[in-house]
Amino acid sequence: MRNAAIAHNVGVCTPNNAKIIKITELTHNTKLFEIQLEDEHSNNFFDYSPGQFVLITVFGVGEIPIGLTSTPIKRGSFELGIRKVGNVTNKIHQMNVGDIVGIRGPFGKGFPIEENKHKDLLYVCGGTGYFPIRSTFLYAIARREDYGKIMFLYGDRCPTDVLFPDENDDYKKREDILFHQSVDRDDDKCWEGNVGVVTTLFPNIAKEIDPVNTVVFVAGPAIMYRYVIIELEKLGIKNENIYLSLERKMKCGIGKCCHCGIGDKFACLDGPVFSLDQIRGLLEAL
Amino acid sequence: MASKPQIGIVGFTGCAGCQLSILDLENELLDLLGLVDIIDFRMAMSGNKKGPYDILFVEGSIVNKHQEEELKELREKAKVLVAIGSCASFGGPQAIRNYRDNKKTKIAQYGKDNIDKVEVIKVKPINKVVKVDHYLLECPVNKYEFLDFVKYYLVGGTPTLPNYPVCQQCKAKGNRCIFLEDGIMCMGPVIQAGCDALCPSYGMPCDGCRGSTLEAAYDQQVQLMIEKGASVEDITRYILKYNGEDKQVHEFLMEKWKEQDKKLVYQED
Amino acid sequence: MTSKSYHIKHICRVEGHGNLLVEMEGNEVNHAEMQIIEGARFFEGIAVGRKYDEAINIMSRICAICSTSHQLSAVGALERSVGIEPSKQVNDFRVLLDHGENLQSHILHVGMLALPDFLGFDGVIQMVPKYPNEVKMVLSMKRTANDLQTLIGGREIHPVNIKPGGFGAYPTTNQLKEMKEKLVVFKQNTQAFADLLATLKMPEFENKTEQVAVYDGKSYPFTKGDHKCLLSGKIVKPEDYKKNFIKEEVRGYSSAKFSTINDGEIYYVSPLARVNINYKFLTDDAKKVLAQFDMKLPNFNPFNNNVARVIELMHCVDEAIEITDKYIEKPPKDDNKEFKIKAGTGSLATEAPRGLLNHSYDVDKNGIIKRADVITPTAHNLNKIEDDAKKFGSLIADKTDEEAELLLNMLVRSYDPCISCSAHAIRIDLRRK
Amino acid sequence: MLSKIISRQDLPKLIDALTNDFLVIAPTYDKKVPTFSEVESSSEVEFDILFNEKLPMLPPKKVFLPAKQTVFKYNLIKGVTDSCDEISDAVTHNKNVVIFGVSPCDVSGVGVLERIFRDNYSDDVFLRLHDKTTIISVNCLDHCYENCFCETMSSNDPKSGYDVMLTEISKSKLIAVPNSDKGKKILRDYPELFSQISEKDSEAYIDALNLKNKNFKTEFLVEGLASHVEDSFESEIWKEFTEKCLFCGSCTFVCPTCYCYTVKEIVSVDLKDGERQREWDSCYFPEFALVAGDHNFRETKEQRFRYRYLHKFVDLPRRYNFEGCVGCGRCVTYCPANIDVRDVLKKIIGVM
Ligand SMILES: Cc1cc2nc3c(=O)[nH]c(=O)nc-3n(C[C@H](O)[C@H](O)[C@H](O)COP(=O)(O)OP(=O)(O)OC[C@H]3O[C@@H](n4cnc5c(N)ncnc54)[C@H](O)[C@@H]3O)c2cc1C
Ligand code: SF4
Ligand code: SF4
Ligand code: SF4
Repeated sequence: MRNAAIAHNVGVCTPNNAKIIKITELTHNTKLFEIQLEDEHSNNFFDYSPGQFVLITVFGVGEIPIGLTSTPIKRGSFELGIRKVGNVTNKIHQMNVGDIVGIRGPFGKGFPIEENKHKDLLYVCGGTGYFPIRSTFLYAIARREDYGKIMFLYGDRCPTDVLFPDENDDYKKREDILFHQSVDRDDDKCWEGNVGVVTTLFPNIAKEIDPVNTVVFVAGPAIMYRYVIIELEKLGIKNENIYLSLERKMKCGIGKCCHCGIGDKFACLDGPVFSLDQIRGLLEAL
Repeated sequence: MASKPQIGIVGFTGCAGCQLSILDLENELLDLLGLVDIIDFRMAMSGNKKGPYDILFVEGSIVNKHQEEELKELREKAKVLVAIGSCASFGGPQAIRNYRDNKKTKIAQYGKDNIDKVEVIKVKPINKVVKVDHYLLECPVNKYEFLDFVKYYLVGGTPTLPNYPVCQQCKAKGNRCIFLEDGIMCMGPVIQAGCDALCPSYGMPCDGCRGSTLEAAYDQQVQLMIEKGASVEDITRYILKYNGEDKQVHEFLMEKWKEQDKKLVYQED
Repeated sequence: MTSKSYHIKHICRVEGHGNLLVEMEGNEVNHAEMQIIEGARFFEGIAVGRKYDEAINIMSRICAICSTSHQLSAVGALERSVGIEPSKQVNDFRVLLDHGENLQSHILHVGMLALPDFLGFDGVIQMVPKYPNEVKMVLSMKRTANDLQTLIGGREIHPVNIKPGGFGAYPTTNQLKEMKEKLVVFKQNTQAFADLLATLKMPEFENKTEQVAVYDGKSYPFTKGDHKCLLSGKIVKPEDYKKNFIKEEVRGYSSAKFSTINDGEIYYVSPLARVNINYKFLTDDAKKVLAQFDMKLPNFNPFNNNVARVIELMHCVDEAIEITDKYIEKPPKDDNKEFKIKAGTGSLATEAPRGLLNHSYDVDKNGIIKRADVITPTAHNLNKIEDDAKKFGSLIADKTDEEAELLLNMLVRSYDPCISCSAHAIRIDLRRK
Repeated sequence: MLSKIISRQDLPKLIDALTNDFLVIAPTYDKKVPTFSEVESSSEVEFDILFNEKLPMLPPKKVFLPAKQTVFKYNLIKGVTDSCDEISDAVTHNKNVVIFGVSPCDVSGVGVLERIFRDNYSDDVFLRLHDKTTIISVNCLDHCYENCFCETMSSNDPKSGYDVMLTEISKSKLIAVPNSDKGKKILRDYPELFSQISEKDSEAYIDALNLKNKNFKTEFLVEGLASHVEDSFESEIWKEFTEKCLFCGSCTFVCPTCYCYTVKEIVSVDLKDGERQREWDSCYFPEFALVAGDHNFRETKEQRFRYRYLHKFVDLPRRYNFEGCVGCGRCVTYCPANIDVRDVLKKIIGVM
């Protein structure tokens, strides 16, 4: 596990002032924000492991947890992909380059990517689950030679919701990556690829799976997990090699406010990424 | 900055306390006027404009057809419509009469001859007539909640109102629990906080003017009141004060409590 | 002869919904109707079946502007019904609380509702750019008055601290000391305000009718006393208010009742009536304010209510300071007593900021209310407003429509009517078997 | 020996001396409710609460984790302006704090919170206040009232978490045992109030401790509690209590070891500045685990009721090796529905 460095010059409960340096519109309701801490030292120091999250504050509105979606290999700034769903996210979407937000973190335990060198990697994600997954995926393909097969299954609700279409097209072209994509519904008949929930993509990779040597990283809406797990078990992948990122309400990010409690664990300290065998032992998890 | 949001504050049937509460924001009023344009506030000024409103605050309950029509027209002109106070949100004290036999009351009140002189329909909270976007509670409306709402609207988003019981604020203030220790019939455990436990802080029972919390435990509350010696009629009275048309109050009274208190009759429209 | 009619819909800057219809024939008004279109709420009906101690809070919802008066009247009348005698301390604090409301209501009226008329603005909000200091002073005075109500009653509107026999809690010495300081400032501002008002001219108009106010022969009473008539000198005990004295009738065009005294006589209740009847008992400084205005007593110009309000501001702040001082000296004792109650009838006549207020109840031996009756100041005055309008012809005959409407508006406003409070019920008498 | 003797009569003098140098918080009555509050002189302190064994309604957590607390201040455009350091100094008026008259169970309670707030990521807002505070505890020699079960939760004899412990060794004398540098400093700084300890005093102290040992009784065994609670995840017991509970949250607010909080943004009327406030929350409230899209991770009341026990008796013991309960009995005393944590635990263990 990479050592997460908390870059705080003010104490962990107070956010660092940070600047939005770039905004990319991804879909009608998602944007990608590139962010830099104002304090240069903290910014240089800022490091994270894929799957970790930060708490981003919109001053005057509130603070929310958002998974880091860039790769820690790239230093000097980081990226957050944010979907508009409520107060804070709506307000972030109205902000401009140069505006100041607050950043606390990175917090939590990410995906064990370094620990699983030389393994085959299978990524499964749905909706905004793409964001945290992207971080570890970018990390792995940047060190392509360290890993075996890399497989990626991505499903989203409809064609207009699809995230990073250009990046996806690049991956699809690459021979060293198996990238498959689908949408749940295609009402306007404008989608050329697969239509159906993400689990319908599994047959595409079933033959490629070496159950003993594959590690799976999953992120998406809560309902997706149940069905994905069934597929993974059909493939014979062991629970301890399946990692899921769980979402919970979070106010502090550091195991104090208790909102993210899952049985006797905290999503912010012990997660958000848990292995499936950990989760099986967790009361109240799925 | 774009032009200031246009605000209206209108009243239907009630005591006008919510409007007056807004005027009681003496320390903040001038700042507030710097942020918004109040275009319609009949209680405080002449020369009012009937919309269009960015936010329209509506006080009072609806008690006749004419008001229903007027409210519907106002809704058309308002981007955001906010119910303020118990009357607009839950019918207010006058909604007590929704739980009494209308015909009998009418005859008893006017005598048989006068019965047609005044139209009496059921007292309705405004959400029975139009779509309501937000509720600001208390009787009269909590002026700071009103101010918060305007501020949040301007900054972006809506304030999260406390959805926990008055007991939270009672404990936070270090009050003596008058329900537990003095047997005073306090409704605090089932009522939404936000008033800073006003009544219990003065040793007076919470009258429930802010309406029920999410998932209020009426069964348990009533059980405890019975253990403390309240009669069936007492309990009906404690529950039915400002909140007659609160969803959970209505459900509790008509689905559970009617078996106990046979005098409860709900006026259908 | 031209005929003209003014229909002033939704009289602004008064509370609630009312219209004034005035029909003119030449210089004469031949018909006037005060139409209260506020929805009826049947408060007397709601009170029936309630326990005497809970009704206090419910009755205050008749009208927020007089909510403290309603609570004080309700608690007093209900105490009389069940046989509770409040202590001197309780009475003192009730007066103090009531003065909080008087100060608040008067400054609100004169500063925020009437002043814009005299200075030619739509409302106080529009006055801000030109008169920022005056508006700030009015706001700070209103704040102090509200602080006083909050300190004693728990809240500016609809107090929560009043209960039969006493209060839920009393202020601490430190709180009283802080209050005293604010009241002293308030008093200085009152003087400044009186000086300002003395420079303005009230429209000239007179309608000589009977006037009624609460009277006890030894003070300038607000919270209890007998009814006294200005012209006839007649004195009526509070419990006899309906015995050959006040009568109410229902009229089709209005959801409020109209009342008369002594079989059909129009009468008037107001701050002016109080000053006319009780001026002897004003504090010295209040008498000085009275002397600043050339207002002959007894006075019959409703516009002079504004002067009466300023006089009362001074009187009430003086008394409030006196009571505060008394309890800074000798902190209030806890008075949480258990009371034995009996069945009975109780009536009280009090002075709300805008005039006489009657509450009367029958309570059974279990403390359940069997009958409730309330006559609010606005209900007392509806006939008088119509009557004034009828006599208004000469004042508006040569005015433009706009000016005439403004004057009519100002006339109604001078009564400071809370229209919803008059529409609390239509019923005359409810007796349930 | 470092311990000293102070006479009972001199306690007011000690408080007065402390008020010169510290912000002193001590037991008082606020409208008939025993409570900890800031005092300016010893005349405000109710020694009756201390020696007639009443527990203040709100535990000392209210000093470090008050019902409402500013975390930091900011400008809406420029971001953070005042960090929590500046704010905690403002709260204590740049003084150090003494809390006087903390019972042993409450010392343990503060200890629980301190560990939680120090471990993993240390919470500066809590610790800044905690670390500038000296805790003067007054020992209990017997159960203070019927709801106390501190012995059962082994919290009546804390080894740390206090700076000075005062134990009554006779009607007129107390022994003051320092337990930290801050504590030693107190004994040193007010020499006129603390006298040397005699042999007889030492003996009396040992007698007092023996008496304490004898008086306190364990009500049930806590060993293995975590597994019991975990095993009862699906049990009917939760339902039984859920049916009585009002979910008013009172138990969580009076509890010395409950610390859930939520945060709120407070913005000034001119919309220029704001601050983040921490406010007590309770896992009993329906929106506690609610997220955008109306998904509630603890949907039923039963789940919420159970979670509090899971957290106190499973999570905390596993994570830190202590229970999230010190047996002070406040939640029993202040529950309007008369739910007794001991009954819940006994039923789970199967001894009731
Ligand atoms: C570890 C983690 C990583 C996340 N990563 C991303 C991401 O990369 N991209 C993305 O778009 N979203 C992500 N989310 C979800 C995101 O936090 C919520 O969408 C966001 O909190 C909604 O806030 P709001 O104020 O706009 O919504 P509102 O509905 O107004 O929410 C009010 C408050 O509730 C809480 N809340 C609501 N929903 C959630 C939620 N799902 N999780 C936690 N707290 C919540 C927050 O405190 C929020 O301020 C992540 C959540 C977690 C826990
Ligand atoms: S007094 Fe009422 S609101 Fe306060 S804690 Fe007790 S029950 Fe709850
Ligand atoms: S305590 Fe109850 S009745 Fe009193 S103001 Fe609060 S919610 Fe209303
Ligand atoms: S759970 Fe109850 S007994 Fe235990 S520490 Fe908390 S309040 Fe005290």
